[in-house]
Amino acid sequence: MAVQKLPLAKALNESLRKALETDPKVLIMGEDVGKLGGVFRVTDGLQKDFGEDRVIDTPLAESGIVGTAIGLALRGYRPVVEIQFDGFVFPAYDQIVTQLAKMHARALGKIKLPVVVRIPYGGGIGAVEHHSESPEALFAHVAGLKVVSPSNSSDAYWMLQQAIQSDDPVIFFEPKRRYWDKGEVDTEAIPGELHKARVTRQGTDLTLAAYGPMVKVCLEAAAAAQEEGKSVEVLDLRSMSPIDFDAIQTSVEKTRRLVVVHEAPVFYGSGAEIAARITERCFYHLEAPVLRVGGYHAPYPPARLEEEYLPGLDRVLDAVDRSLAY
Amino acid sequence: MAVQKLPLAKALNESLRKALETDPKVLIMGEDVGKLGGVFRVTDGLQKDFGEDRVIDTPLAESGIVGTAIGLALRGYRPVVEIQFDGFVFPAYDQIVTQLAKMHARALGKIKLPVVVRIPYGGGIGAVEHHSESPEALFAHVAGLKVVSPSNSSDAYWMLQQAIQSDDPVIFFEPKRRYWDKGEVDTEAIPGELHKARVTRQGTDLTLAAYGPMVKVCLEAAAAAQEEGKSVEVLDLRSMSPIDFDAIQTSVEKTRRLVVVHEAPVFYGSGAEIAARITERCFYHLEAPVLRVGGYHAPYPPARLEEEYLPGLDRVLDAVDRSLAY
Amino acid sequence: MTVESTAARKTTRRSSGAKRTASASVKKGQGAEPELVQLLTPEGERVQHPDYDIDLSADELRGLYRDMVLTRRFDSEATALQRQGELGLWASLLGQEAAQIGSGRALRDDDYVFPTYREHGVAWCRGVDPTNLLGMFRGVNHGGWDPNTNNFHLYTIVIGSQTLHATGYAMGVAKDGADSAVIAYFGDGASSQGDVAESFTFSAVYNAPVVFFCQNNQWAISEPTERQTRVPLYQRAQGYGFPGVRVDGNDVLACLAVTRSALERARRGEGPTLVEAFTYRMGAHTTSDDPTKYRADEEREAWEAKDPILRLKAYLEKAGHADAAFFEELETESETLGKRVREAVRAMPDPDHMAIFENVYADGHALVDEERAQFAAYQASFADSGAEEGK
Amino acid sequence: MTVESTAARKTTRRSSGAKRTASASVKKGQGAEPELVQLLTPEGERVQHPDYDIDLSADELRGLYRDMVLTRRFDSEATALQRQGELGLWASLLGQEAAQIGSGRALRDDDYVFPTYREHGVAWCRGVDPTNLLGMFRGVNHGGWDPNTNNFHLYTIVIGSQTLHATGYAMGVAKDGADSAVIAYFGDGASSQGDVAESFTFSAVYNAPVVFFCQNNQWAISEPTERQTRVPLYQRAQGYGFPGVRVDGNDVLACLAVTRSALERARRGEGPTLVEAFTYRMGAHTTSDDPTKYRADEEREAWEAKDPILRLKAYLEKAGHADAAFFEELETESETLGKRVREAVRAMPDPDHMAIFENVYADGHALVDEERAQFAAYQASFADSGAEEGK
Ligand SMILES: Cc1ncc(C[n+]2csc(CCOP(=O)(O)OP(=O)(O)O)c2C)c(N)n1
Ligand SMILES: Cc1ncc(C[n+]2csc(CCOP(=O)(O)OP(=O)(O)O)c2C)c(N)n1
Ligand SMILES: [Mg+2]
Ligand SMILES: [Mg+2]
Repeated sequence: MAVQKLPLAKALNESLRKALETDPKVLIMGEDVGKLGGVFRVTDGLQKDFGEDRVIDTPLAESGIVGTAIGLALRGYRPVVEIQFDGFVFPAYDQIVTQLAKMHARALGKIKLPVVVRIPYGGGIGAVEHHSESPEALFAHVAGLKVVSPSNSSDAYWMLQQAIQSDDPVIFFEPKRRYWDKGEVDTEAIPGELHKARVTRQGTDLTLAAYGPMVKVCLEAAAAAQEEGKSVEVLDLRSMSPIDFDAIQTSVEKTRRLVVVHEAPVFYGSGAEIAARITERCFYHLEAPVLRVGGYHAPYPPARLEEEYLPGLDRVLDAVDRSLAY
Repeated sequence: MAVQKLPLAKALNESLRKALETDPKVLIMGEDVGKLGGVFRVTDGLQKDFGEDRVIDTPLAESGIVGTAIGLALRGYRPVVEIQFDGFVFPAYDQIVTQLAKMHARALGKIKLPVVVRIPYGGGIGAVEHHSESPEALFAHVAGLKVVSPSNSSDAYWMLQQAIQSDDPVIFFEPKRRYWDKGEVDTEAIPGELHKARVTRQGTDLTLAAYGPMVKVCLEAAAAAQEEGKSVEVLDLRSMSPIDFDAIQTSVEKTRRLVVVHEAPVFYGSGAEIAARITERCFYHLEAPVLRVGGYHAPYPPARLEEEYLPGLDRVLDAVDRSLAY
Repeated sequence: MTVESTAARKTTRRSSGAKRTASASVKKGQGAEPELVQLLTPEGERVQHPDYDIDLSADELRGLYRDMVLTRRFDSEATALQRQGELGLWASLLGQEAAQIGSGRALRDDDYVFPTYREHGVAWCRGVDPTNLLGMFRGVNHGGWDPNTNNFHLYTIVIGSQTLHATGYAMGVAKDGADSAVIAYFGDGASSQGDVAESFTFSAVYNAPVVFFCQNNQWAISEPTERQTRVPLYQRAQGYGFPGVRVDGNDVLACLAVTRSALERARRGEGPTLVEAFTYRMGAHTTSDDPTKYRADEEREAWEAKDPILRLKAYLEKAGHADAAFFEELETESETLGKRVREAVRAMPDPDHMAIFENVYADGHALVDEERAQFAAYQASFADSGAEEGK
Repeated sequence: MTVESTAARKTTRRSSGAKRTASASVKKGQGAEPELVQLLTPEGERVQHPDYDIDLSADELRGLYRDMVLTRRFDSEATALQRQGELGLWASLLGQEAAQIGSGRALRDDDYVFPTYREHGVAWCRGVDPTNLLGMFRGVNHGGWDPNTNNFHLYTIVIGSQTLHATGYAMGVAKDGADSAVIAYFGDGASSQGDVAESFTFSAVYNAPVVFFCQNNQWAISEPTERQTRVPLYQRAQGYGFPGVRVDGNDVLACLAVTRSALERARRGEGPTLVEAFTYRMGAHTTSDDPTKYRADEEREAWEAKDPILRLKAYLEKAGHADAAFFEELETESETLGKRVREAVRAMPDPDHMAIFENVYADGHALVDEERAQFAAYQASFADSGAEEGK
């Protein structure tokens, strides 16, 4: 059956399975991705079906995981690497930034690095330190990387397919607190382009732009605003590098107001880039400054404080109100 | 003599000497900082005068350098760590982001991490790959770190003193292509606050905000603009985290136009944060969108292309003109 | 069957992944594996070792036993509290009591400990209030104790990082001319991290007074030690120029003797030592983990026969070092501890919301001040307007 | 005096930094250092080694000599070109010709090489046009050759990174069921990087067909090898479960024999080997460096007596494997090479400005497209307006 209702994590699992079936060069690598199927079960059953040669439990060393994935890519493989949690990508940061991102350019295009780095990210699951972070800006700033994040099961399935097919390194951020949310996946649909945003809800008074876990919050905020008679458009950006500025511009030229929402700290976050560029593009259209709702300039707090730290419905609505008050 | 004319690198050297003299807990650590005095001679002569116990040549391992510096700080030392070039800080990125930045908060304030990480950064010296980058945004986004950069000899001397005295970890970016530029240093002056910006040139028509190596370019641009009758104010931001938004706001409320200049890529760079926040603060004052001049979204190019990649006088003036045309 | 031969079998059984046949090409002669240091057999027989011995009074032996029992009691209470929803997560040390108590009791007060997230037994030896360990697992903080009160650093979650902190701290000890030592705990999985290798390099080059204590509990979540190394881990040290020793990690006496010797070596200025405590993670990796997905029950059962607590108990009884009254009293003490911990956890308040903005910096930061003020105003707006319903 | 004993003396002389006295506490017996593998003495005497031998024709021997001479000639030309301002920087291999040619000539065409930034001699063996190596040092590119043409990867500047790429590549070779091998070059300084340790772990665990070839030229810029390790580097391998061997890095025959043997081991599916080529950096670290700041002239002079080229020349002459005509012809060939390189470099065009935006991505990126267009328009504005004067 082509259309199934799947939790987001299962959609990713199906997508990986499809990739392993379709292309013998695709490999899955990471800590505990084998028998255990990953701590979130995203790779569940894959080692059993495709063997230890293709679904590879690695030593506990993230730099080694990404570094050897680069070598495998040079040999013609297409490794899909799993980083267990957002906060554990940093030991691999050097390999990602100085090697993975730059090798294609260094070789004047003569080699390609089709490596996908999957990172479950974001908070809201009551976890301990380093398990709830949103470091996407630290990758999007780096040329040579593409950075994306699906918000729902269908995108999870298709965007991962597209990331694996891409000849560029893709940092694939998975909204871990949405892993269990179910959504329809049509495995025979024709997916949208990987780096294009999508209008998820139409509106005329204000645009909310978000990606990954915050899209759901924005949709809820838009519904709540509707009840107060405010028509809010919701854009699912899907890609943080490149950013689909054209889509945001189109929306803002209509609504004249923009609020960007992400879990990552606001300071130097993706909202800054969007605010700066959209203000430049839409200077005469904007009725209010672009507002940003996101994390504070503080380490991700202990679980009992995360509700206050994370942008939730109220904070988004507060920003909507502030924007509309201009 | 209290006032001396010193090249910026020598001012740093004098500052380190002063710190070693004043506080027996201050240590210098890094690759080649001992006999060689560092590849830029910033630590020249210090090992000879203070011994191998205080000026420490380390193994070639940046994570080890920062990681052991953290341990030394826990033991009561104040390590000043040298990273040889901007592009080589990434092996230490995990220790900086997950440990150095967060340990004070993790310990609910019970321990302090007075570690300074000195990084010569930026281009313009005709170097090979990884020797010309400007990664400041990748640190400024991270709570727990302070990020600063001097633009001249006096600030080099004083800001380094202040960074070493700070009980917080400070990432100290040194504008390597200005190492040889001479400037007056008054070692008995009362320095300004570490994280406050400074108006380096007064003007009324437009504000240029920059830091580190780009301040000089902005001053030249302001002088050139003056000849065309445009009065440009130049702000030396000095600190990228925190950013002195009050100072920028004050200037922009006067000039109503802002151009931010940095070598780092524009995309997700510090200019984005400044543009976003200043637009919010000065929405009704700005006559033009905040414009940004910086590096492109591409790996730092080979030396023979760096002139085109780096923001120079012409590109800054072009942005000034574009802003004034609004 | 000795612990050693089990391991050897296991290596053969599990090794896979490489397409080509791996011949036994590592020259075994060069660094022939010395025996596992053991002073107490799984049956509780006291045996001698030429390099390591220890002479403990009955009092001291009972003390070690008490430490292990109370640690295990605390640990099982924490597991229960997690199931009851009082903790978000728990990382049990079940099975590793001997490694932790043995090494922990080898320390002097002025020594400094850098733990992973599982050293509850070492924390106990250092005098850290067990309740304090639970804060981070409950989600009220990221580490609730002052590391300098008991010379016990905060738990570190990023695998391997703390070995470098320990090395740097030890470099500082040497600079101070003190004769304290430092101990860094890490796991078999952690041995693969570059940071751990760098800590070996730095400590060797600077001759730092640090003991690297690796609890090889044979699993890194779902991965057996063969995914990290193809030779015993203690051998790693030699290539960095310092000694490595493998000790029976379920033998508290051997762990105490070997760690003490390594610490003394550090104090004498002879530099680092790697101790590999060969033990077993009897429970799940954490309460989030399901080991049935990846390991056979028989393995665990085999290790139950080597239980560190039963082993010492057998010896205490055989040697007449403890009587029924001692065991009964300890039982009562255990229950009291369990109760105290349970009550303390339940009483543990949620942190104030404003804590988000506390201790981000020691010297302050303008943006944090600004965000704190905005947050306070925003919170106040709910109080004012009764907007709570909108939530 | 053997190379070995010089090193031992040097360690004693230089070791310092730790306040406490470091006693010779590493058990020497355990992993007693085997002899340095040598097949040709510094005086050019051919000696035998029980584990490694090699039988080369006069032709082959002359070939190795020619490789070393031409490599050195190219290298000195590059140094000269840097002085003349044609290159921004040069990293000379002076003194390391035997290590590079010996190991380079041990390779098969289908083997794959991961160099540092100094493997000009290996590049020569692979057939990479020397001129191509100069592009990055001139600043016209970051690596001017197609790695797959000669199975010679680009130079890597971030120390140690390439050892992981080599390991991954070798894992891929094994997956393909091919019997090629991979060689990863790195320096004594690099041995301290976590990435190198991780490459040892991964290659051992996956039994990857890779040879780690460490040129211990005794310096990492200004730091002597004692800042990286307190025991010989080849010993590091053992703790990861694979063999390490130290070879006289100024003896091209020994380097060839030892590397060939390690590569064959890899091909047979027996996994990684670490080769430490004990050699010497006779020149500065790079043309930016000033070694007089940190090392004594005498050290260099002592090593000149062990020059790899003179050594083979002495043997060729003594054994009658080469006559005056050969040496003369080679002289001419050297000059021709020098001239060709000089001319090629001078003719090397600056890249087009638009190259900044090329190859950032393989599949394109909207922002790059936008910036490229803006840049082009901006450049065009100067052409139009004659604003060049403003520069
Ligand atoms: C850098 C990093 N990567 C991954 C993890 C996730 N993780 C937590 S514990 C663990 C396994 C650790 O195994 P080991 O070192 O043997 O210690 P043990 O849990 O067995 O005590 C992993 C992979 C982490 N905490 N840090
Ligand atoms: C990660 C990193 N840190 C620092 C440097 C700067 N650096 C370039 S070469 C070098 C020394 C390398 O020594 P070694 O590995 O012995 O190689 P050699 O230069 O002697 O061939 C250093 C520190 C670098 N390139 N990369
Ligand atoms: Mg373990
Ligand atoms: Mg070297």
